[in-house]
Amino acid sequence: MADDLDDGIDFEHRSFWNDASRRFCRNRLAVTGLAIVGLVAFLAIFADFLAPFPYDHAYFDKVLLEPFQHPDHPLGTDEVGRDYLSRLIYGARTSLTVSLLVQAIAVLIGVPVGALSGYFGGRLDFAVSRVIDVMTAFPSLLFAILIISVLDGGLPTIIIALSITGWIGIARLTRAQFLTLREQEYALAAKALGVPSSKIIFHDLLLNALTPILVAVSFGIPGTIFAEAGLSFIGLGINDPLASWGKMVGVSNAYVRVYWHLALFPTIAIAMTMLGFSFLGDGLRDALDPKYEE
Amino acid sequence: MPTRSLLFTPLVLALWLHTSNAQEKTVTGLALPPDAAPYAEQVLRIPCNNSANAVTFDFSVSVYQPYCGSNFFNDPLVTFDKALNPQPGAAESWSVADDGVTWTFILHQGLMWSDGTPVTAHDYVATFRFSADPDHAWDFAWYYTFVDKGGIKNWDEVIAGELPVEALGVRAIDDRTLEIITKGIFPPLPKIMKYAYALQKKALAEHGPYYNNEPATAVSSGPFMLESFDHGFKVVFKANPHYKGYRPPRLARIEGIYMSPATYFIAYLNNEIDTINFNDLSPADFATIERDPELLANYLRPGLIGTDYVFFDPHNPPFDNLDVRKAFAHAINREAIVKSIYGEIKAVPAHTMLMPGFPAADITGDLTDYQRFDCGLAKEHLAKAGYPNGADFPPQVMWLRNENPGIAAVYQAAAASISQCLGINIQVSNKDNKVFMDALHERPTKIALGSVAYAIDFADPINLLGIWVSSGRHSWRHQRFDEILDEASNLIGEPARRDSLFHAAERILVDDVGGAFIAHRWAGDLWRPKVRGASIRDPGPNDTYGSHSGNDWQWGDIYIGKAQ
Amino acid sequence: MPPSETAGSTPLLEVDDLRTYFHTRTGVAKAVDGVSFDLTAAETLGLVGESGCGKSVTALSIMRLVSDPPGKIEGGAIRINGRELLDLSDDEMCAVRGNDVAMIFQEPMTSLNPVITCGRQIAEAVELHQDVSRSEAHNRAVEMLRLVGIAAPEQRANEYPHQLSGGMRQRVMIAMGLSCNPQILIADEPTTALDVTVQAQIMELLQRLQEELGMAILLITHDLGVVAETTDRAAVMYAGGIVESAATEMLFANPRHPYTQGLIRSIPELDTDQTRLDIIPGTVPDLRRLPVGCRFQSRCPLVDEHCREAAPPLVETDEGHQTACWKANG
Amino acid sequence: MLIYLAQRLLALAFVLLAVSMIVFTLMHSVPGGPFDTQQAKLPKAARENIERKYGLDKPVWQQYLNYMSHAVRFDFGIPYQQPQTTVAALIGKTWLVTLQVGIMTIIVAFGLGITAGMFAAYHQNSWVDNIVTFFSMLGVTVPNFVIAMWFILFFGVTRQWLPTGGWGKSGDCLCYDLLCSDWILPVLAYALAPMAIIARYTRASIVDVIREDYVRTARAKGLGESKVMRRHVLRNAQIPMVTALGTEIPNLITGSIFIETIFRINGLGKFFVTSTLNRDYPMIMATFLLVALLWGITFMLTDIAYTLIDPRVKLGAKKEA
Repeated sequence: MADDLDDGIDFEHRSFWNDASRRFCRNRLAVTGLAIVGLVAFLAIFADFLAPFPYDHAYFDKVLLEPFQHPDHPLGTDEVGRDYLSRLIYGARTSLTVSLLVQAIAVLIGVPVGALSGYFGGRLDFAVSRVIDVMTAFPSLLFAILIISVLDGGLPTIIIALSITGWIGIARLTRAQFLTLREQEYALAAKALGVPSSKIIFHDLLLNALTPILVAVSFGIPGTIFAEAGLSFIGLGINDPLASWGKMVGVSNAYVRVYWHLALFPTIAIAMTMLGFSFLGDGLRDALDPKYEE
Repeated sequence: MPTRSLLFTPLVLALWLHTSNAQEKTVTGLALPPDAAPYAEQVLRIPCNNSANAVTFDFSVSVYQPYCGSNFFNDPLVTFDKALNPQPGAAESWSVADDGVTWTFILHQGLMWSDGTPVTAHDYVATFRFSADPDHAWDFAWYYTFVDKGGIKNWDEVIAGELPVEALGVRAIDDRTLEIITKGIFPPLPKIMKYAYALQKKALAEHGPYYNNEPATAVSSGPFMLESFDHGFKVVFKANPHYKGYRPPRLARIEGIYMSPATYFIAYLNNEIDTINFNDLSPADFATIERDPELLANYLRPGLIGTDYVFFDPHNPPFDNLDVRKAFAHAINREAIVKSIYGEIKAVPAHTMLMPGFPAADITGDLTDYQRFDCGLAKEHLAKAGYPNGADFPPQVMWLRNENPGIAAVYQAAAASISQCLGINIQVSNKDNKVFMDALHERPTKIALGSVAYAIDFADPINLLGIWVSSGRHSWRHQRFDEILDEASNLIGEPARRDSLFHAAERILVDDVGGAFIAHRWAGDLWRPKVRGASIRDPGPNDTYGSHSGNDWQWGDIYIGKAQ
Repeated sequence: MPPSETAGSTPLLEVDDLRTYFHTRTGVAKAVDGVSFDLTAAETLGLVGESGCGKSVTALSIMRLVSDPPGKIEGGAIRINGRELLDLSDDEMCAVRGNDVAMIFQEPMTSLNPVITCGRQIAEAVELHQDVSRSEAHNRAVEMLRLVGIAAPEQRANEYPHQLSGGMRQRVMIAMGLSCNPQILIADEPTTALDVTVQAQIMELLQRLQEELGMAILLITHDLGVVAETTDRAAVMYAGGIVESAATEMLFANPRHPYTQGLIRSIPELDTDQTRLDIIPGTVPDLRRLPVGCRFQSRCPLVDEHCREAAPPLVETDEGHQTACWKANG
Repeated sequence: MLIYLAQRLLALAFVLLAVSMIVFTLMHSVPGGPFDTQQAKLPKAARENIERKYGLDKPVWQQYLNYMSHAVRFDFGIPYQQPQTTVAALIGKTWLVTLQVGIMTIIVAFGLGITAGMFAAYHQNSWVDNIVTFFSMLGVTVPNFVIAMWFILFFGVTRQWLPTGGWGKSGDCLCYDLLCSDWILPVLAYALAPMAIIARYTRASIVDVIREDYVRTARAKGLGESKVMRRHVLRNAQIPMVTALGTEIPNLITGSIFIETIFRINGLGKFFVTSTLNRDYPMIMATFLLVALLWGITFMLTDIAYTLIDPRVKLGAKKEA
């Protein structure tokens, strides 16, 4: 669209975040994504109230029921006789816990490391860059497998294993942002005025680097859900009886030819969640980047 | 159930041998049964696991990393019949001297290698020496330590490199006479000679232990020999025309087709393979078999093969408390687990270590009550241990040893049964095999609560009860148990008294809850209906059908029947 | 409203009641709404107005380069030598672009492809419209670079845009536009992004080239000073329509429309003491929600009821001077 | 150029050194050794013997130095799982298979992905765009092991149109084994996710470039749409795509553990799992080093590719993507 037309249409002057949220709300897919993510979060948080049965109670007289075969278990039961609907609902909790914690750790490590390295440069940056080089060269899945086979198969292990390589992407992104931002006029001006580095880094520059980081996180969450599902699929996931969609799909592999429901429902759950986060991520990126406005 | 005609096959066969001369003969000159397909069609297709880690066809080189279709190239000294009695294998007879430790095995006359040279006692000696050579560290070497008194004299010293291999208590008196000296008096020694396979001394010297991996250097004294081998894709065995042993093959060829165990059943349904072992059938496969009468009729169960159980670290809280262990043992709803998780085709509930049909097993039900499912009783025990209603019982993680989903479900169900009955929290963690075994062997053990299965090595109670002695794999200890087992294993000539000693030992095991027993697993194979042979089709004792892992003579017995 | 036929020669370019609308999610923006003007050979017409008044869209509409969607030429006529451009097929239109009518853009920094050499970008246009070999096209490109005053044109032809300064890039753009001897050159704010001294050089260059090559120029700008210095005639646009059009001298001497008057008053005069610019109060209306009546009503000092009820047509108020204002006729 | 290459090779050597140290330490700290068997521990003496034979009795740092001194001479040792061959030979054999899978997947994913992305970008917001978006979503929302499972179930079991697994030997092959029916399912299942990513990236960068002023300039010159696309849009759209897509390549050619396991392909990815389970130290080391090497080379090639398509980029200058 011609530049001058943009000016012609958009006269009201709003703040950046107002603009962004307005753009976000206008994007139907983004709102759908947010709704899906909200639903998953709702299931995860209120699983205790929403699930008709405990996720771990085995009914030995009702093993491997198919959907609608028994009125109490609309989605059937699993190979140990546990209500499948309840396990799906609790699976949301596992997926979100793992992915949010891993992303949180990634941000907590990656952002400061990347920011300091990008801002100060020099020897620190050299060291950080080499660490990033080395970690990038590690196949993260192979690395996680190696780590999980050493440590216990509990939820904390999965989170550690995925976090060890998870922060690299965020650190690289933040570093790149800071490399550019530190040369910007306002950063130079702040420096010239004698503003302390810590304030420049964590106040002035971080706010500007926030957008790409936010987008990276929103795409990182489904990535982590994937990774957890993959590890659980090959039997390196969380302990039973905790429910995880990835583990449910993995186990279902042995049953699927007869008991199709064991594979179908967690597949749908993973796909819908991924879809939600993808829409959300796309929407965020478009909303935070004025260039994407139509 | 087999059809009537199959039951009478041996009789028909005997009559027919005298009357017919038109029928084709096998490479060893044996006539095929009248209902057999032409010799060119005597091909059995077996599935091979393409993800298995494998290095050799030979038991004596590696037990745990065998290629598909291993042990066709040699005959063991001793084999078993369906009732698990020892039968002549490569050895036609054996005897023990008055000292009780010097055993003599006489080989069959005329045994031959496929290169035309005779099989001699020297080949067996060379194989034993190879296996004990510290440089080769055979992965089954632990076994002759494990059988304790049944171990070969100087075995541990040779393994340790303290004595030369020549000092091993195995000697060839002449070409056909093999002398084995054991560490102590061990009456069931012939039973463990099931594992005495021979490598060819000459080939071993010329080409090293992997000579059988290449058709060019492979040499066989067993019913089959290697025709071609493309690891990961296909392996072909053909009948050995020089074979002179106890199981002359009726099949002309065995083809091993590599695929993932997950797809064996599909391949079977697509008529790509002719048999599948129960270990490779998924729960969905079993569900399909149980719903299809023809498949069900051809799923043949040779016998109970092993025991699944829960074990504890009895030296540390909370499992140092016998009442806690008793509570756990009574809280496992074995009957329900067998019925709905395994399926009755796969297991029977277990209350003891020894399975029905096994020597000295508890057939009267005398020991059943010690570990009967009784949730009320379980709760009482837990309350007595200081955890009324499970309050304050520390959460536990039950370790599994890299189990497949079907068996993992069983242990998850056992954990759920305990958790639900006692109101406590047990998680189940499926561990990497080596991590599990490392922790299990650690002393003191690192596994507080674990589940594992143990399968039969040889048909003597000492095998299954021996793992519970103080020097065994579990850290449960009971002095009286050790003493009784020691006494029973030395006993010669008093089978009834020996059995009652084992019974007494097992009573201690279940009463002191060394393990909480869940189920005995059925062995089983799915065979295509056209695969025939009394060894797999005729019922043995306990109404089971045939090829236990012990009786490998089925490879000389089975054949492909005519299309009906 | 027919354009005036005062000039003796037939118009080279006729734009008649052009309407180009943008269909956005929040409504239809009438970016160009009934614009008419014409351009005769060798003439320079200035199209002047504030940002967002629709002058660039008018230019793009003539090139038929308005991005569709969301933009669409809804009606009107654009004729070059009497040939209707809006009826041409896409292929036929491609033959017109660059050949009959060329356009140069306001951002020389971004309007050149960064991964193709300057010479190649010019030669591409030559190859397209003239039956010449690749090396001939290259020679022509070098020649054009020399014509627009670039030193060492042979070397520059092999350089990439990022190796040139802003002024040089605009010269490359001009060279590209003129490489096929178009009859009409549309220059869309050609100097806005440049330094003041470079601006003057570029405008001089354009004037010189017009004299040498004799093409007509449609100069789009918001800078009345540029209009005064370089154009023969000028048309003032406001909110999608032309509000006043006259010979340049006449327009500056006797502006009729209150908007034009405001614009001229806002030019800073160096020779007076005036320190504050006279700025037209208020802002341009939302093109999606244009008021009934005159578009300028919200900012007009002379507005009355009539202005709010009916839009004033563009009518001849003096000889060769057209104004769209109820008040202009007194 | 030469200086740049030397610098990058030096950096690569550093990365390989660091990776080797970390992996070596890590794998030696994993419980269980390569010679612990299924049932019981080896007799202590036997275990010591075999560890002596493979040098595992020495301190870890000494083992490491020993390994590295051989590795720099391209001697990567003997795999414990298959002592009759060498690590180099085994990796060569298994990686060849993985490479075939990877290259087929790259051809399918890049070919279809770029085409679909171009169509979607060009017909923005049309039904073509929607279909491409839908498949992209499918590709990135359903993990490849799930897709593989359903593929096998539908095409292999229910319909029996295609083999359920294998690679190159169990299917009907055409054209000198270059196109086998058992390649279709694994390649499709494997390609779907990268294809989706590629289509999305292609679409996004083309949409970005289409809005650029110089594309308008090209049109103003009178260039037809197809020429505008070919000469101006694609060349510029390649630049961001190189970063995004370059990283897909090492992923694809080092193999998917899931795909190889599910489709019973004897490739490197599946072998890594068995190597880990068996504590096959030489194989684990070699696999990691190979993957790290491939990454390093890919980064280097990506940088060089930049200079080829974007004259603004100079080798050796800091390039942050």
